[in-house]
Amino acid sequence: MFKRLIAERTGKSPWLFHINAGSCNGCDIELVSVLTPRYDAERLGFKLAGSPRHADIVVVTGPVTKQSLPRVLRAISQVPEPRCIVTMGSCPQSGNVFRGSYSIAGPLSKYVPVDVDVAGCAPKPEAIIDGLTLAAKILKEKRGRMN
Amino acid sequence: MDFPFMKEAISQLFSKSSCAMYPAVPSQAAPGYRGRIEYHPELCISCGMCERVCSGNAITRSVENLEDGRDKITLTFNLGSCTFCATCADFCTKHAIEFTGDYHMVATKEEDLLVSGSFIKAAPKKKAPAAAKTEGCQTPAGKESGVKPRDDGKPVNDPARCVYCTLCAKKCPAQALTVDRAAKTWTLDEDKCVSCGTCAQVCPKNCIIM
Amino acid sequence: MTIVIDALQYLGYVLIFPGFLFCFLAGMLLCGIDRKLVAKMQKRVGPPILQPFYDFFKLCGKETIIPAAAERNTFMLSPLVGLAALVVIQLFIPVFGFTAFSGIGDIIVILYLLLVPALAMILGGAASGSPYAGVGLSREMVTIISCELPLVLVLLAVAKTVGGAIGTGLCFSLSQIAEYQEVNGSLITKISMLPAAAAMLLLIPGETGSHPFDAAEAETEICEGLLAEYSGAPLGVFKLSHAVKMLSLTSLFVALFLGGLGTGILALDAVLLFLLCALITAASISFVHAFTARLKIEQIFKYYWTVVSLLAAVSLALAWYGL
Amino acid sequence: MNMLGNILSYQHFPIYAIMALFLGSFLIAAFGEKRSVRNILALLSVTAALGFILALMKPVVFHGEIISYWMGAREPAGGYAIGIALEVDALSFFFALLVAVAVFVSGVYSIQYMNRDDNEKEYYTLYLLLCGGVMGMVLSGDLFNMFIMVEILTFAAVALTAFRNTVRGAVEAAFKYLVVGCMGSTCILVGTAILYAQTHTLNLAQLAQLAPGDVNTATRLAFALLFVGFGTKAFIVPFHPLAADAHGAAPASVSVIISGVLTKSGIYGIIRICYFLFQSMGLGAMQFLLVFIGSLSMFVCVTMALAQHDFKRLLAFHSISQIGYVLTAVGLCTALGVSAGLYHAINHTLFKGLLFLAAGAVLHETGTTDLNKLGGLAKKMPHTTALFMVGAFSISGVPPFNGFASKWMIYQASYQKAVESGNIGFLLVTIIALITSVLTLASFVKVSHSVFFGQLPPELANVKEVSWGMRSAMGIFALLCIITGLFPNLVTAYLTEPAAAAVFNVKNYIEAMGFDGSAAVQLEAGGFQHAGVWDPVSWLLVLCIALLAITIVAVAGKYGNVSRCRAPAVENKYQLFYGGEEQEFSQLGGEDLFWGFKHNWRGYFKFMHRLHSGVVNDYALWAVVDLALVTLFSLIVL
Amino acid sequence: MILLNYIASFFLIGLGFYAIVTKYNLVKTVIGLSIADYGVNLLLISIGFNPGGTAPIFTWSELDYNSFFVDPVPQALTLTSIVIGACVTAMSLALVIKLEEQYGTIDTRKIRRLRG
Repeated sequence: MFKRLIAERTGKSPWLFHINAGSCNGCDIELVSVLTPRYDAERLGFKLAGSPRHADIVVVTGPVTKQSLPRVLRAISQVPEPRCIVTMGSCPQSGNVFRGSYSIAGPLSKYVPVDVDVAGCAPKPEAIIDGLTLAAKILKEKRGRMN
Repeated sequence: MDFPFMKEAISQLFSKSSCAMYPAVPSQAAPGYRGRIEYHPELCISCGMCERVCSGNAITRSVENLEDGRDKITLTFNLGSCTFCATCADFCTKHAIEFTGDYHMVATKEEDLLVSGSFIKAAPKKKAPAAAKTEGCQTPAGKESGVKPRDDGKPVNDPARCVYCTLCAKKCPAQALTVDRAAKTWTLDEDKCVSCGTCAQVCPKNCIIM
Repeated sequence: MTIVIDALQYLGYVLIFPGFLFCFLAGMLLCGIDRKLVAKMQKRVGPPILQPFYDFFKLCGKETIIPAAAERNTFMLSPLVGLAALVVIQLFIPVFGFTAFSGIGDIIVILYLLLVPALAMILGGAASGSPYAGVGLSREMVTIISCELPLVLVLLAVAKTVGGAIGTGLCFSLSQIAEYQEVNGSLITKISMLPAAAAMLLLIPGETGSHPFDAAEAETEICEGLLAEYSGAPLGVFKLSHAVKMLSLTSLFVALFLGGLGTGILALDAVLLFLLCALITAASISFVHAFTARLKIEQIFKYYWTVVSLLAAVSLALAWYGL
Repeated sequence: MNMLGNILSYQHFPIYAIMALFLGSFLIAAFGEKRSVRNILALLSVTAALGFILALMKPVVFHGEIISYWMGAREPAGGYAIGIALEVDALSFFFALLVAVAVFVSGVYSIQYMNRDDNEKEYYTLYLLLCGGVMGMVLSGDLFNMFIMVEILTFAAVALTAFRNTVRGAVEAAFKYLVVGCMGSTCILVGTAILYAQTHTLNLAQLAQLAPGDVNTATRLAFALLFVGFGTKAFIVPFHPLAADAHGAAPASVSVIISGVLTKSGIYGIIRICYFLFQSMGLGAMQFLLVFIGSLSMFVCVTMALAQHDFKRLLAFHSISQIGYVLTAVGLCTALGVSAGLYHAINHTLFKGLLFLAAGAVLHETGTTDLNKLGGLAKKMPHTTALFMVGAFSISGVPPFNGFASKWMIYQASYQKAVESGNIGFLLVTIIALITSVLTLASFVKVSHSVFFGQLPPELANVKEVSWGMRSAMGIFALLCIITGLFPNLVTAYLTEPAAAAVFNVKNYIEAMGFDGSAAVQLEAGGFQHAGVWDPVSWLLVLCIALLAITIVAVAGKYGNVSRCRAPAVENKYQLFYGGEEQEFSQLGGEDLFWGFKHNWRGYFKFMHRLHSGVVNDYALWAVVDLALVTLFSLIVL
Repeated sequence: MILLNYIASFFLIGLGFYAIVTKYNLVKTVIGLSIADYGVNLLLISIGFNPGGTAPIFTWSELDYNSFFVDPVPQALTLTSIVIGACVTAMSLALVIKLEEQYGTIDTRKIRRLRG
């Protein structure tokens, strides 16, 4: 009974941990705006967590600079299973305008399996909500596979 | 101690929320929003301007030589690398690139974020076989074209290759160039020209010779 | 035979009402109501009322990572001890006329028992070895110190009022306080108790570590402080403890100031208790949460030792001179 | 046969208990060259002392007898006590039991704790001398004898403080203690002399008989001198800096005796002079003195402790804070108050002993007690940690440990007193006591974080758990802490209430020695009723059931879905979260905790820091000022 | 006569305490302790003094109600007190030597590693 209860509820309360891997702050601001009264992601159960240990979904913004890469990977590895990695904006997916720069180690998918990409520069809050709900769905599937 | 929002807190308890309720209530992007790229291959003339101006290297063009001598040209827009600055659309003389209001650019696979389209470019006219043979921009300008460079260092246009994209006119710092797309004319105001060479540099077809 | 029935009855008290199950359901619901109300006041829709349940079950399904630097036994056990202590507090607090265990504790016991969950959290956090937990521990302890003075004053004022009225001078027994209110009406109707009730209302968010007073768990600056290294089920238990603590403090408020409203039927009383608790949560936790920003830790201390203590002291002085 | 029976009569047991300790001391001085001989002698003497005292339980507690013992059978002649007497009533027995237990456990602990020091022979000699001094002091029925014992224990304590003279500040602490301690002893002697001049006797019972009729300026002066003199022994404010210095430097096993027992002997002295010798001077005013100084000690020392960053120094300040509780409760002059105070005295001996032994264990293994250099020892010393936590919970009054039970009684006693007397001052005492309690908790949270939890400094990676002997010594204390916490009714019924009754029954005390006690002022002791209820056993039962239920649910609900690091190298996943940085050592130092509290009180802390200057002249000045104030108080108010 | 003794003894005690409080030299502190001790000894012996009394050395047979002697008890006390005073001086001087070794000074103002 517990197992089913847990598996059912996993998708309903995804907590986010946000990593800024060298972002220009555009996506960061959009992510915050998702939690404002206008969009209010909390009604879907989303919540920003302060520590990766509490998180289910890791949201990475920024082009993953060489300086930040080991830190990003460490923080991601500290998130307990099941976890879901969301790249937000174009930067972590490809490097965007910073592609080819001497200081860029991205894209993130070279290092960890990325579950959801939310494109946009920066993505519209609705798109972020879309991406996060998709991530929550994936999370639930992952949890189901753990049983 | 001062609590500026105390009253609001109480009054809002009884008022309707200002929440957009997004997934339940679909929402439209504001006019002018630059979302998912829509590409109209039928309009494209493969000038390559978009590719050159793209800051995020999001546009790739691939050419496939068909058996009948024609080329199948495919443009791929990687939304995962796009900054949505719309410079490509601005520069596209043919309006083949369009930024729609669709913001649902969410994907679990990278392929989902690619927008591509292809068209088959007709074989070039016999009139300028050299140009057809040297497809692309590899050939240095003027080598095999019929126009000779002028002695005074001012630009000359090769009408055989010019697609009248007006980029040279836009970029000309002295506004010495006038290009009429409809009439397919390219005129140079020699008094104004400063022989800077910007037009030759920016020309996507390398048809301006200095 | 009667012993068996008695034992079963007490077991029922511990496990079902007003023990574990009631704490779990009511606490989580209170927490959900709180979140909903805060959202409402901020012009949001807010999470579903059942959201705390979802969170809890989700956390139960997560992996629990024990950091290599942590002391394992303390790290894993302290959430359970904290929760157990809270459940026991709930057993002491009378539900209007009904007290599950009247014979084994009183106000001072509750005063100290309220320290136990915080202590469990502090030790668990300290055992994790995280420096964030170190900062969190320091702040949590200062918050406890801050709340202690006004809480003591409030409890002494109540003890004096009831004790003076029933003729024993002072009364530390919660069930006697409840009985007194059954006969004489709620204490909040007394003028001398009004400041104390107000102080208690202001105390509840501090004791539970709710919003403006949550410097100890500030997620944006010290990564949730004490809980920084907790994941999975132990974290869920801590979240549950937080919810139950809200229930405990609000029902303590009901027991101290709003007694005597009971109907005599236990089931109705339980519902009434829950409704009153929700009302107090709305007034003290959610309302303050909605329009304040997080205080710095030394501001918390200053606030509790001046404004709130003053309120409580006024009440104690009034009670002392028999008003 | 008859002679043997006579020798083994319990009448002799008090002197046997004292002699066992002194004899052990002398024998070790003479024959203690070999370690085994030394250890056996030391253990034998402390065990014998404990045995003799325990054997006294039956006559003194159960039969309510008061043992009067004249040395050399020199009974009073002509109505005047010429001989030296021992008199053991329930109060003396109570303190003797504390002494015996603490001495026994600390003796067991010493054997392995001191094994790395040289001059062990001298250590045991002085140690047993100290113990004998305290034992003699609480069993003595003679004021001058008390003074002698006080001097013996002061000397032994000073010498033991300086025993590890290479430890930072040990000699300094010993010197300060010696100077102020000797000033205190001088005060006691002058007070004794003045009393002798007034009454021509030194026997406590006879003094108690004669004093009531004769309250004049001289006796008031004697009271002030004796009070201050015993105050220095109890280290109450303003003598607390000495305690802190001495405890910090002395070996832990000695700190147990100094803090757990020596301070109690000061309290014993104060009870004897206030309640027995000078009870006719008006307890109401004396009450104010005791309660005021007690509350001051309680509060000042706990705040001082918050500012410390040395483990043992912090414990030392707490010890005086707890002594403040005892003094306050005793000063309340009600049956409940005295009973509560004595209960807290037992508890203080037990938990402070435990805490000092834990500090000693940490010092023994790591070589430091600086809170800023320690951390994370819980992984290396799990048993010590568990035992320390028992002590810390006890002293902070977390139910169901013993500190809670006695503090609970103290709160009730002071509040009851406030309500009954209508004096709002006592209400303040209740509040101060409650605040002190939570501040105590705060500083033990600090200790537990910066010594046992938190991160392990790299240089302590090879620390091991202490030996079984030391752990079992701590275990005895911990067990006693839990037992006294779980069965407060038994403790009050068999230990504190008889002792409290003895405090209020001066007449019996006088008459037991063969003097006329009819003139003694009989205090209204009365019974007491708890204003609330506290049943630790049921409480624990309920807690256990709740915990069990939660655990079962937790285990069923996959609480054990645990992953932890098994490889020797720490993977990223099991590192601590540092905002993404690689794990490094960053323990929060003990000094840096509780900023929010200290910042608001920065003026106070700065002032206190300036006041505790560490210059021995200042401390001597405090002693003189204290003496002057108490003298003024006793001349004007009493 | 006796009054002068009392005055002198309290003066000595006061002087000793004054020395302890005001003198920053460790040896002077020790001297202060000794002076206070002598004051107490003087006080004790004065208390037991009966003007005109003989030395309190009697056998049981010699003792009767007419014997007039000084009180022997304070004398015993004084002897003890002198011994203790000697101990104090010895002990404190030993500590002073150690302190001088460790701190290189006998100024009390500089011997304050333990403070606050």
